[in-house]
Amino acid sequence: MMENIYMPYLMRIEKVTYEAPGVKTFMLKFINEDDQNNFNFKAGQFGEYSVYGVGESTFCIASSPTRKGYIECTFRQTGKVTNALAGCEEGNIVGFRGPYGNIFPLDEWKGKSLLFIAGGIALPPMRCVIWNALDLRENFKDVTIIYGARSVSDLVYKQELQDWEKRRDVKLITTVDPGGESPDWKGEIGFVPTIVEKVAPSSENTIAIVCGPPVMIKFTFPVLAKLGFKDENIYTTLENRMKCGFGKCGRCNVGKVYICKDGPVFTLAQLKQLPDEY
Amino acid sequence: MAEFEPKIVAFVCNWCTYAGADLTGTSRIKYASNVRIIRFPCTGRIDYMLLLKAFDEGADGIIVSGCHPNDCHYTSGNFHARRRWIMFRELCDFVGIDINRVLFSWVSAAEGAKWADVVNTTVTKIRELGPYTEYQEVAKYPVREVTNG
Amino acid sequence: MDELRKRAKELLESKKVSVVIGYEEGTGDRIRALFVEKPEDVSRLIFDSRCVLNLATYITKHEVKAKGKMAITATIPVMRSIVQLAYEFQVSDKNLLVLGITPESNLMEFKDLLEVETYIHKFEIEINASYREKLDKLAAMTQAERWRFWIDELAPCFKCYACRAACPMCYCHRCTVDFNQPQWIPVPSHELGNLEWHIMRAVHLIGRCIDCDACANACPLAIPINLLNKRLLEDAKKHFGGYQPILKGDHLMSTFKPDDKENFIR
Amino acid sequence: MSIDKRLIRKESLEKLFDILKQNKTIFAPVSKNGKISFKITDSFSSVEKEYIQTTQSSKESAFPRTEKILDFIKSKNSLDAKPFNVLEIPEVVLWGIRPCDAMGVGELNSIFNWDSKDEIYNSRLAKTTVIGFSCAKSDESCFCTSVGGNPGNTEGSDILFTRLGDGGDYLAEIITEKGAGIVALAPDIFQKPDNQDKNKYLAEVPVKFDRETIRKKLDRFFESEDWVERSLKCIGCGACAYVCPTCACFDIQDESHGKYGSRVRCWDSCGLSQFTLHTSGHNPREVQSQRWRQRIMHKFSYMPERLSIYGCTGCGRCSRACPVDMNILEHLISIQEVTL
Repeated sequence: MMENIYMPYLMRIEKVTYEAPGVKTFMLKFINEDDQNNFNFKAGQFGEYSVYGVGESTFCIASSPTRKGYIECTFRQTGKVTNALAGCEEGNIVGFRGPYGNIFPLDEWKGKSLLFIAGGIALPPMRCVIWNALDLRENFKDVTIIYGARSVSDLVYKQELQDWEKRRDVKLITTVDPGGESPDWKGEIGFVPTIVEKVAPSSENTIAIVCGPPVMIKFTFPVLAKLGFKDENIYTTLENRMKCGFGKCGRCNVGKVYICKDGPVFTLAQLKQLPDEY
Repeated sequence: MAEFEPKIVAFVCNWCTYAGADLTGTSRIKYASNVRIIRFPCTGRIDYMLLLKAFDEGADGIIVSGCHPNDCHYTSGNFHARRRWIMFRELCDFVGIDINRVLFSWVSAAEGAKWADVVNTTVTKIRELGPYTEYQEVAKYPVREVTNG
Repeated sequence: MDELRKRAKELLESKKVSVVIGYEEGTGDRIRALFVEKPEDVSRLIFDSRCVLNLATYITKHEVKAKGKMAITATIPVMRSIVQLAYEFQVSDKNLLVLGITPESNLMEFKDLLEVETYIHKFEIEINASYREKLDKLAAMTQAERWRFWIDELAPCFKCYACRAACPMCYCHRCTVDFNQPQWIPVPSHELGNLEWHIMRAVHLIGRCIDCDACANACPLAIPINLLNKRLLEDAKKHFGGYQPILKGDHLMSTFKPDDKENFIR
Repeated sequence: MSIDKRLIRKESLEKLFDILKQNKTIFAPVSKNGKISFKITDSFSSVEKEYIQTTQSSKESAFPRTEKILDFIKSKNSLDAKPFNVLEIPEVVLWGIRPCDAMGVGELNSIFNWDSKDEIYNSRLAKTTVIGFSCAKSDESCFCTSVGGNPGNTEGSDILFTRLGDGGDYLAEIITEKGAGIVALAPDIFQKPDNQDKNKYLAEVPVKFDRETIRKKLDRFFESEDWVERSLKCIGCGACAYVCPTCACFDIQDESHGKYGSRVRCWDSCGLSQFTLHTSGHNPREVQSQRWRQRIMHKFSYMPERLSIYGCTGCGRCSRACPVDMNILEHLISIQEVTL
């Protein structure tokens, strides 16, 4: 018996966290207990979130698969659906279908050091991997996080940044664009690629995971190359407009590659094989 | 069956008709309660799409009202609006939208009694015309059934 | 035709223009748009009675504009579109040269758009007899009949937006129908979505449509959507004395007269 | 099953139609404003008989332009959503489709069953019986023989009729169990055949290109300037995609009326500029040449690579429907001839 693959799970908004101007995090719990018990996902995957009567929108699952019983998503209010989502309150019901797409191969990364580089609203897709790695901390060597945003108020997950800061097994470097600092800002000032170059993390036995706006990514890759990172050891996630999430609606392909099925996680080596269509 | 109560949407300008409707209230003039008033800065701001949307959402009749010619708070908003109404009304007529269900009027801030009269006559007229099922059938279409060819 | 080719060649050779937009033989017995950039390609240019495609739709297209100064083969409807586009600051003498084609199929070059304006004003925008007959027939129907007529006629529309794409006046980067905040018009093709889309299209063309029929010709399903525009042309004539595209001055819907007449406002 | 051949007298065609309409919904070619589309009809006289190709393809029977995927009732803190009930789908007979359309069923199948199976599409297809009619005529837009089809191709049809000469009787090839089911409904109509060879009654469609060659060339053609030049006249509408029997790209939209609403799936087209537009304003396919390239690459490179099937049946509809004469056949031939 086939099932309606477009049918979302009904989710109750358990908690709403204000992250930054226009950015919120929802903690979502399954209304149906069976759905919750049968639900599994891995770091890097995404889903379709919907406000009934408005539509669906695609973004990643921002919580770690090691934390069971709920999922979290972080979004910026930009389009029709994210605006409607932002209008939802705790207790409201929204839809979620997924998980879709491929994963960050955490199993393959065992025994290696991890370097996370994120910019702006791109921390959420990485937060999932970061927590996943931190919850399995003994599997990895050094964990370094470099995170930048336009200004201090644009930094998301402020509470978690503090938690990571305090941890001895995580090296956290936060930065804001020049002019975006507040009087009491203690972090770095400068664009992410510059800071990466300054911090100069070792590329030895290290995996770099880079997420951020296209400009940031564009300028970070050469820096990583200079530091000795091989293309196969640099990971990023791509995003494109999507409607279905499973390779039917025909939007997200970059050449032969469908971001929803073959992605969203790609290594730089894979990225270099793709035509310039993303 | 319960008697048909028309749903009327009134798009009015802030400076004249809205104030006029206010006066109707403060003067304790009684008038039909079927009307939902939506206030705009000026009749020039009343987009034609809003009229269609009102019908989509189940309005049986529409009132559009603002300042008398030469009385516009912004000098000429109502003159522009008048041109648009002339053309839009012709188009509505041409596509078969029942233009008897859309009433245009000038009601000034001093014409509390006229507002009551505009609403009352519209309600009476729409009551005679009955619910606008023709449009609502089409508007409910997406929800009603699957298209199949 | 030889004259046209000769002139096009001169213009390209002297680098007065970078591209000549004209017609060429298409597949089957169709004609299509041609963008000549090399003088040796001018022999592909043609003009005959099949050339009704409104080429003005290309002069606002980013990729064509980017080529530099354009010369365009323009029949009267195309010239009207050009003048209207110039009024709306989409083209100007700086980037466009008009190679006019008279109703007798003679080449007529214009020094500038002002001359084009003067020329087209010699011709009234007239709805032809067969369409007038259709309009009259619809006008004679009852309101309910007209409603049924349009719901039925618009039912096949699958919203490919060929009408919009073919219309020289529909150059907006983001059309109202593509806006989703608010979602003015439903995206899917169904009775309501189709009706609202076509009403919106017609309204946005009031005073701008020059009756070239590009929309109806482009419709793969032959829906007579140009009837809406034609009726509005007639109404503009009835209420405001009609209009012609102009380069400067007051435009039908961006102006008013204090004594505009109507008989329906209470 | 092996193909069973029968003969149908020309007078019996209407009788068969009338029997089928008793308990099935018939989609047949019907003309409106001179354009032929597949519509639900129960009148044999309204069905078009003389046509080379319909304006619209028959894909709507299994992939409607707008269809519900779920319904919901919404209030402040409660929500009731239920999937579209596929049992509501009627038994459908697709009458009078051309072999190229029937072949298109295979393409749509591959897309809608790529890893995850689309229940709604499959249910509609399961309830559809395809009655094809071979082509006795073709025009300059037809190129089925270049993409693996032919005017008498049985692929995708449950029954295929071939008219034995102008004004003659019909040869019926019963291809599937579903087709046999139709025969069982009207056994008297399907008579013993008289060993006629259908091939001599079929249209001649010359082979215009080799799709394998094109596929290989496309692998190295992505960056070509040819796309820009060829698509200069493309005005960016969706006509080609909407008339195509294999174009399956869609959009998902919510429609609501008060507290009731539905989520619907509706056609979309890669030719429209909004198709890939991000909310941020970034558009991976920003100009028309990229969109036209996507259309051809998808059909002749991506689909064969990912789904092992070509996305074109050579019906020629896109070329006929195009308001500005973007002719896919012409472009494919030129790609074949290009030296890389």
